[in-house]
Amino acid sequence: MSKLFPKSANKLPFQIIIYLGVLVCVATAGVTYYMTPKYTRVGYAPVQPVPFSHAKHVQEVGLDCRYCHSNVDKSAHSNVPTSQTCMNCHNQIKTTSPLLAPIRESAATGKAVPWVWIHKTPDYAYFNHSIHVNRGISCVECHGKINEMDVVTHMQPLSMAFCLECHRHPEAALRDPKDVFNLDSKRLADQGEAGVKQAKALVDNWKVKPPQSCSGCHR
Amino acid sequence: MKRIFEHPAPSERELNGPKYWRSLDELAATPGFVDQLKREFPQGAAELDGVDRRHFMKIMAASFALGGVGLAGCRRPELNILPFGKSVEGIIPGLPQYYATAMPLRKSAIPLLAETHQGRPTKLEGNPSYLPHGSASSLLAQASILDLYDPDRATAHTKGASVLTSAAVNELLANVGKNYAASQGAGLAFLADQSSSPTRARILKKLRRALPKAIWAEYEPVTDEPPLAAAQAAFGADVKPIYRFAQAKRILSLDADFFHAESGSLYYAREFAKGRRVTKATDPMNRLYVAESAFTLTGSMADHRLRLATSHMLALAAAIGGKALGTDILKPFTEGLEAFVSQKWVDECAQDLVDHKGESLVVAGAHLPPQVHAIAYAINALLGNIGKTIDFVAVEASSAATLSDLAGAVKTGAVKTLVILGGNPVYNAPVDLDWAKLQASVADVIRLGYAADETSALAGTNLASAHYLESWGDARTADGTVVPVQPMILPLFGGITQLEVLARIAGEANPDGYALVSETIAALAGGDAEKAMRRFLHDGLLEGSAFKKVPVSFDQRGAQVLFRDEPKKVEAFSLKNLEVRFVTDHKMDDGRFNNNGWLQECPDPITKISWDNAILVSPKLGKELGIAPQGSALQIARVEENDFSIGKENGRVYELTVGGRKIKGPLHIQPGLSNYTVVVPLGYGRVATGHVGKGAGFNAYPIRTVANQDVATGGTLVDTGTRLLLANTQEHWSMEGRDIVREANFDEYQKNPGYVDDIGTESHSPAIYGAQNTPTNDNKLSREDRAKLNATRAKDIPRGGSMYSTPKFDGQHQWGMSIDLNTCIGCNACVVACQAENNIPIVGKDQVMRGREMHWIRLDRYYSDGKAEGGAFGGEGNREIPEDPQVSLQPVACAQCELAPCEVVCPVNATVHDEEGLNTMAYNRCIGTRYCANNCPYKVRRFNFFDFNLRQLDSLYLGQLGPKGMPELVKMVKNPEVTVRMRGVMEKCTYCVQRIQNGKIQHKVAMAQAGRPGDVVVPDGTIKTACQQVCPVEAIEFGNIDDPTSKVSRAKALEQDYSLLGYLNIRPRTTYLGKLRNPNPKMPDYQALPLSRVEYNSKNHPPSDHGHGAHGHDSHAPAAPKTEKKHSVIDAGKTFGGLS
Amino acid sequence: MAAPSYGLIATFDTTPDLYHAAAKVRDAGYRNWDCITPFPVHGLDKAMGVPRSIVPRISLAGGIIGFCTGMSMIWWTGAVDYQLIVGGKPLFSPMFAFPVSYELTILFTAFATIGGMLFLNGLPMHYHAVLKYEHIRRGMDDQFFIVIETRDPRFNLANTKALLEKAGGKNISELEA
Amino acid sequence: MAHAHHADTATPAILQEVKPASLPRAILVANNRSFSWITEKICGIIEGKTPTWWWVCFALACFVASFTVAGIAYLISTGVGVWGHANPVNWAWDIVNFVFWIGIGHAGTLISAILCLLRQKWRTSINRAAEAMTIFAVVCAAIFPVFHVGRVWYAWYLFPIPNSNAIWQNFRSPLEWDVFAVSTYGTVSVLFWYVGLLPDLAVLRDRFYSSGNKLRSALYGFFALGWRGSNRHWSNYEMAYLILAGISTPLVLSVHTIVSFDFAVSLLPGWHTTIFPPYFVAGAIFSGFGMVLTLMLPLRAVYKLEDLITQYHIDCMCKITLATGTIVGYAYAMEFFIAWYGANPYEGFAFINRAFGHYAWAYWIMISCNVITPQFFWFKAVRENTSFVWILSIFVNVGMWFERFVIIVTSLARDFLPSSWGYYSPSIVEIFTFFGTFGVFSVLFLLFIRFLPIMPMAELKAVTPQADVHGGGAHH
Repeated sequence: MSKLFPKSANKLPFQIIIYLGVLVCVATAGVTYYMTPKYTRVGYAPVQPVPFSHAKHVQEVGLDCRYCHSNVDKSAHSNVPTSQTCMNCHNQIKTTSPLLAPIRESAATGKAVPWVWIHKTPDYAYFNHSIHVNRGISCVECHGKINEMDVVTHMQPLSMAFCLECHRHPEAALRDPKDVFNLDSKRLADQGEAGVKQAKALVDNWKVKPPQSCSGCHR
Repeated sequence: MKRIFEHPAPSERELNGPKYWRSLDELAATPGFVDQLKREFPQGAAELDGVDRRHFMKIMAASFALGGVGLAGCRRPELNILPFGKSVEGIIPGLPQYYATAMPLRKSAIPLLAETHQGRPTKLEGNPSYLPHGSASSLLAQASILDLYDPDRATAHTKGASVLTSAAVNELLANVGKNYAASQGAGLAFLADQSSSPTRARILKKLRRALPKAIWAEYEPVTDEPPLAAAQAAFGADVKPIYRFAQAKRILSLDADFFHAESGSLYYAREFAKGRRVTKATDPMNRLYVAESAFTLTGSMADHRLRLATSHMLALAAAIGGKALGTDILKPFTEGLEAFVSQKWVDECAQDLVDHKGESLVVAGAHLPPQVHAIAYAINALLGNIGKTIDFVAVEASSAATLSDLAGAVKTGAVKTLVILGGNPVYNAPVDLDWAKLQASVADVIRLGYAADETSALAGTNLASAHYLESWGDARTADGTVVPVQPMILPLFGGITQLEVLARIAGEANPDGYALVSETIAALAGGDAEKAMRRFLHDGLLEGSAFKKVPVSFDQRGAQVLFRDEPKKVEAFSLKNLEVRFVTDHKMDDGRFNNNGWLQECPDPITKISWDNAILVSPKLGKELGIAPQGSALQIARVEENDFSIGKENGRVYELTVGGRKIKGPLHIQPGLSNYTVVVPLGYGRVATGHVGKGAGFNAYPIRTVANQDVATGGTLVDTGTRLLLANTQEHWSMEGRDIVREANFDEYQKNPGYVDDIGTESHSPAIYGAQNTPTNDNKLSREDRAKLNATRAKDIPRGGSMYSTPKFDGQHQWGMSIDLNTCIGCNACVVACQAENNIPIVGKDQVMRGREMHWIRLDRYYSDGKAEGGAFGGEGNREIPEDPQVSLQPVACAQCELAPCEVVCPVNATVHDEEGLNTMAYNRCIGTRYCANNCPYKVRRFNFFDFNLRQLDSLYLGQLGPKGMPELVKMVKNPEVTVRMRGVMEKCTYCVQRIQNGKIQHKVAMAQAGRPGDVVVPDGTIKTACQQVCPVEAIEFGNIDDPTSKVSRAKALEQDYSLLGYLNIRPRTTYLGKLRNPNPKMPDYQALPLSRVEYNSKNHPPSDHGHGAHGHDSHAPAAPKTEKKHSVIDAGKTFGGLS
Repeated sequence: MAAPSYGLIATFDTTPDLYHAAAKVRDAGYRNWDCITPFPVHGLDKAMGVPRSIVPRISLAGGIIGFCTGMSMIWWTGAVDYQLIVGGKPLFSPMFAFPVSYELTILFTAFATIGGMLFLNGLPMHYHAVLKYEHIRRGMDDQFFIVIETRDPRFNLANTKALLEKAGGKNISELEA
Repeated sequence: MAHAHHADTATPAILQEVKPASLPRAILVANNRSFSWITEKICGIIEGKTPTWWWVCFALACFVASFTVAGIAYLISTGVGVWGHANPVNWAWDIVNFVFWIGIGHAGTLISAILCLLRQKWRTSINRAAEAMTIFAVVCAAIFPVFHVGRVWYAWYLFPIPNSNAIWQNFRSPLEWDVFAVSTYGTVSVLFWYVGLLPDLAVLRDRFYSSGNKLRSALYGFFALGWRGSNRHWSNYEMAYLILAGISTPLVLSVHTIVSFDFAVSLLPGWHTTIFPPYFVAGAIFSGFGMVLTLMLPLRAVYKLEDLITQYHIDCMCKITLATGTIVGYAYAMEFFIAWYGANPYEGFAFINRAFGHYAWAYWIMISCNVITPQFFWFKAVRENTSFVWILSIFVNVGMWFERFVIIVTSLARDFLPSSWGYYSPSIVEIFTFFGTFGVFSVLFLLFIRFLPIMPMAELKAVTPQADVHGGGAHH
């Protein structure tokens, strides 16, 4: 027999078991990470047809989100501005900038500027901007500090787990209504005792009760 | 970890939007309403492209977006956002907009509100500002939007083989006018369908002044308005009747299907329901007598229904008239009637009418001869109903020539150019005119048609017609109110309208629709034209434009003119001499909706056959034809006369011969028909039609002559020996004596409004809310308290002493629905409204035959004849299909059970409850075990057996090999607020959850912006489900049952409120109001109990014990568990008795 | 011993022979010795003085762990992590959690039992002195061996051999380690 | 004998008269075979040349199995619509076949587990094959619930795997119970079977080594884990084996109980019945033994194993079939009684509909196969006529398939609302997929009898007379 299995053979089974175990762990970990929106989305920063810088327009020019995204508080969609909106200013300044050529062309012909879609929920998930911004949830919660971005980057996973986190503890994410569009403002919950109390009050007075069951987002 | 991605520039198509989209400059030619259009047709397609891709993604969603597998490691497919180029005031991407318009049909239009998403109409609702209809609309109106996106519609103007540009068309039309100007129109003829459009009338006048010699003929294959001749004779005036059913306590219908076939049916159904609905024992309830040959929805509603050949209606009218008016002059017309109607029936019916002077009403079917109408008018006049239950309004007598006249002219060769506007004469003209040949004989035929059809095949020039949702126009409702026809979208294929065609021929200065209409409106309204027009479009109707009421007095001498010729003796029909009745099909109408998938798949409300029509014959005639049930006498195993082999109706194909002309069609044994009347629905068997309509049904027109367009005699039936499978959605017609539709007679209800609680297993099983909370105890409370009780129960889900603490429904609303079986007329409008709202696919005849139709709401139709045999194990049931049944109709959709059996069995939590009591369905979580559907006692869950939204219906079984994807055009009808489901997932009604969510959100947003963020509860009535909104009789109430004052709470608090299969303790949120019948005890066919009730009693309480089940039952309604126990044991004993 | 030796092996032809021999070896007070049999011989444990196996205890532990895993998993997923109203049923009840917990009990017991058995037997061990014995094939078939290991304190080539002979062992030979 | 004498002298005369004649002990291995004979006999099958008939059967089996493969492929690529399912019958052959195969599997475990606990030594000759049958049956069974779902690529939703949707399974659902029950059942059966194989693998290892076939020796050797027949190992081994047997018994009962819950937990008339668990288990044993007979009798004939599978074995199996068959018959009768006594019109109708409705034919096939057929086993003559027994066993299998069909399909086709009543008939795809599974089963079983010892040699030897440590052979 010995010729069949050398002494070393006795270690073999254990080694196999250990290697298999490790392999399985790695595989599972890998899949669970690489298949989540955390991986597939966060950090997505495509090149746009026009290198629009939110940082410049908000921080330097001091525009409010709603100047361009004018329907964010009315509609489910937060609309991307029409070229005309851009031209409101840019027919005075930088009127000849080559970078703005697509805008001018579009404003003239009416053909759309093909902005690349960054923040996108799956088609069976119905997210509504108006209800969130009107009830104390700031843009920054899902979009990150857009106001500081030169190139818009996907900051949050926007996965179901991500949504649920907030829907389960709304008080933690609420802002004072007037701070909603001020992306540098702090959450109430991060404003110490008073803030926490105010958040609680908001939840009670406004009857904030985010849906946690399917019907909230899936139709 | 920041990654930069270079994406390829998007394709041209992406940038320009779908090819159907037309850019603004094409309209530059038509100034005056550019801003008007701006509002509706934003240039650059907005996010429409995005939206369509959304749908595509929705369809694919389940397979990729969530799959993980599809995604592992790599990023989502790169998409673009395409914002408007120029700002468009009024459009908010993501919010639908509503515009007023109307669907014209023959001489009456239905005012509508069209829901558009970025200029893409997706859904139609009734225009609430037109009060006679409320927000209701009809089955056909709901489905008509699908025609807009019909891939088979005409996409170009053609002359012979060549395609005409719109410029060429304009020129061509202009030339017609010019060429015939000299001859004053001699040699020019028009053939149009009926229209109520004031503008068309206006242009027509002009045209005739210009071309006096031109022939203007109108033709409609079916009539839906009473013959003017009758009114002229009876009242010496051009008037038509408008019935006020709400005021009528006693109604006699002579072969009149005023729920569907008569013009104004929507209004009539609504009014009838008002007189039918009872909310308390002291309410009055109308009584409906119907004499008819076919079996119509009106007949199914009747308290006394007389099966009588249409040819005998004159005799019946004469008999009843004679009795009611106390005169003998009509006697000769009744000769021989006694063989078909018992004198008592006539006398008592007439007496009942007489006893209700001023609140009775006699209605005669539009297809009946003037004499019958004259008699009806006479009765109404002399019973003082005029001005109370019936009004007469002035109408213009049509000066148009008939099709026969035109045919005559064509024969003589007098017609050189024939302009055919709409219609489809080659398909539906009376066969003896031989129209096809005549039309072919005309040198130059110009046809304006919506799709390539039989008529266009024989026309040299074919102009593509615009859909009414693409057209400027106007129309009148049945009562004459002028309503706008307003475009929601530019003509997708450059179609033009009748108005434009006529205007161009007439050489109008500004021949475009908007100008023409505004001119008319300006004239009608007076004052500032622009303002008037804007108001008109905003309201969706022209105030006070309805026909004027005119006082009329019955002129007997005048009426006698109609009766001059010798009265015919009532002729007896037989197997050798059948009466053939042609009826307007419930869905195809006269055939114009033939290529509409939603309508084709919607089952006929009575026969339940979809995708086909059938030759309907009475069971008696069936027997005489030798069709008798084979096999076991047991109900459960019996082979139906309508032979259901393995679940598919296996129709025998017969040949129907009338006057030497023959048609072939499958036979369907239909209870409730007059014994020797054969009913053939029109509108099927089109040869030149689209993919959908092709091969559906048989064509009945080839046996229809000028002389007998509505009814023919001397028909015979011969078996061809062949069979045709029919897609019948309801194999089983008997309620099996079960407590499904709970009925009572009006008098029983008055004694015991809570009668529903004495029926069914609950009535003697332990009360589901605990011993003290029996329905009987609940009924002791006041309605308000009961509503409050329901509210608390909805939230706390009491368990009647269960040891478990169970989750409470702590939502801010608790949704519930109440369906009134007493007013539901089973018109099927809800079925299609739901289909339109919820992106429900059609599956095709083959799949329907397999039982895979996808309708979320269906109408169950049961017959009962009271002859079900009882006994243990249910006994033998009804042995034969009844000849003269009572019908019970019941809409069934997901009832959102509080203790939903479907949820418990789903292994992956794909269907769970939300805190507001909705039984939600997360399509993207569903893996399709179908366990939920098995465990649903109502069988309302629908499974996507194939990719119905992604595959062609004819290649479903090819799987991946088959062609993939839907035409963009078809996708455009989809509602962006609802996920399009892929194969392998379960779907069902969720009370239009998208409407609920949007309603809540919009309310909260409004309140937050109004500074009242705490006000989150949506006011009652703001959220309506699609089925509720469309319902003509307002049988469906929906709302928040947490609010005891909401309409639905009040409906549910009624004593006759019951849960279907309540004993299962699943606590459906949708409950039903019991059905009532109001028979006349003096009538010979009086039934002391509704027949379904008789069957229920004979099955559950066989006669062996306490005489009449119902009453015996009331005596010991359960009070406490103890007695219940005893009770149920007794019952078991009884059932045993029944067995032996 | 100079040459590395595993021990002595003796062959027996019938069960009774082995049985009585085993008793003798046991009485002689050896500890590191063993019988090789083609099938479990009843009563031989007693003859060898092998104590009752402790596998059952391991199994029991496995079972308990399995049951707790089931119950706690169902409780946590349904009643703690994501509370969903399903058919109006309680968020957690031992009743509906039972079937799954029950199955997991059995599953874990099975794993523990087999794992335990292999562990106690020091298996898998594909290389072993006994397996090198040229007649081992018969030992899997129809013969019986007794092996006494050199590492046994009482082992003494001469005496042990004598003992085995006395016990009726045939062709007694040394096993190389 | 000596022992017996002693007893005679000890007991008073009166007792001797009432003392029953001591029955002769059943012979488990006939003709007093030696240990090595058993080894030769069983290993011979594996070591010998592959017989032609095996190749023929194997090819045939592979062909039939391909039906299932093709059927499933078409199903996944096209949709569940390719089957005959439709509202209201959303489950049909798929679940019928699942329950059918699971039921088949149960006898295997029962024979090896329960009979082992009951110390029924006669099991030894058949338990190995029976266990193999279990495992292969579970494989066939698992095919159906897995692939009958609409979106099989999401079947992983059924397992509590953490994911970014943060949603879990519904452990109230009998289907979710099934997931755990069936997978546990499969796993434990395989382990049990493998443990039983250990010593025999060791035998093969050594035999192949000495016959010079190093490769196969290494293969068997690897899986033998270095078994060396040490008695210290045997004592742990036997204990473990006993425990596995001990847990397999409740397992097998629970599995079919849970399968029956799929129906009992629902509210459908004809499904919603408390009698289901015991009656399903009885049915499972019934069908299982039917299948064991169907498989073992030909095997016995082909490999001349009359000495190992003796008439006594067949007799025992026939009697068990008879007993369980009668229990099932009783359950059928009881259903009707309760339906009538409960006086619930829906329930009552469901059962009358089974017996006289559109599916009456299926019902009566079921009755005649499951209730009438086994009654033949009352007669010794029948039990001794092997070929007749074999035919009857086939009937049992057919009958049990129809039992599931009757329960599932008739109840669904005619439930609460007559308006939704329908009629189900299978599509060609279903039919082929099902018959293909017999191919799958045969392929696996043929591979088993070719490459693994079809009987546990060690256990067989242990029950021979000469295995007795108290001087071989004497019966007492």
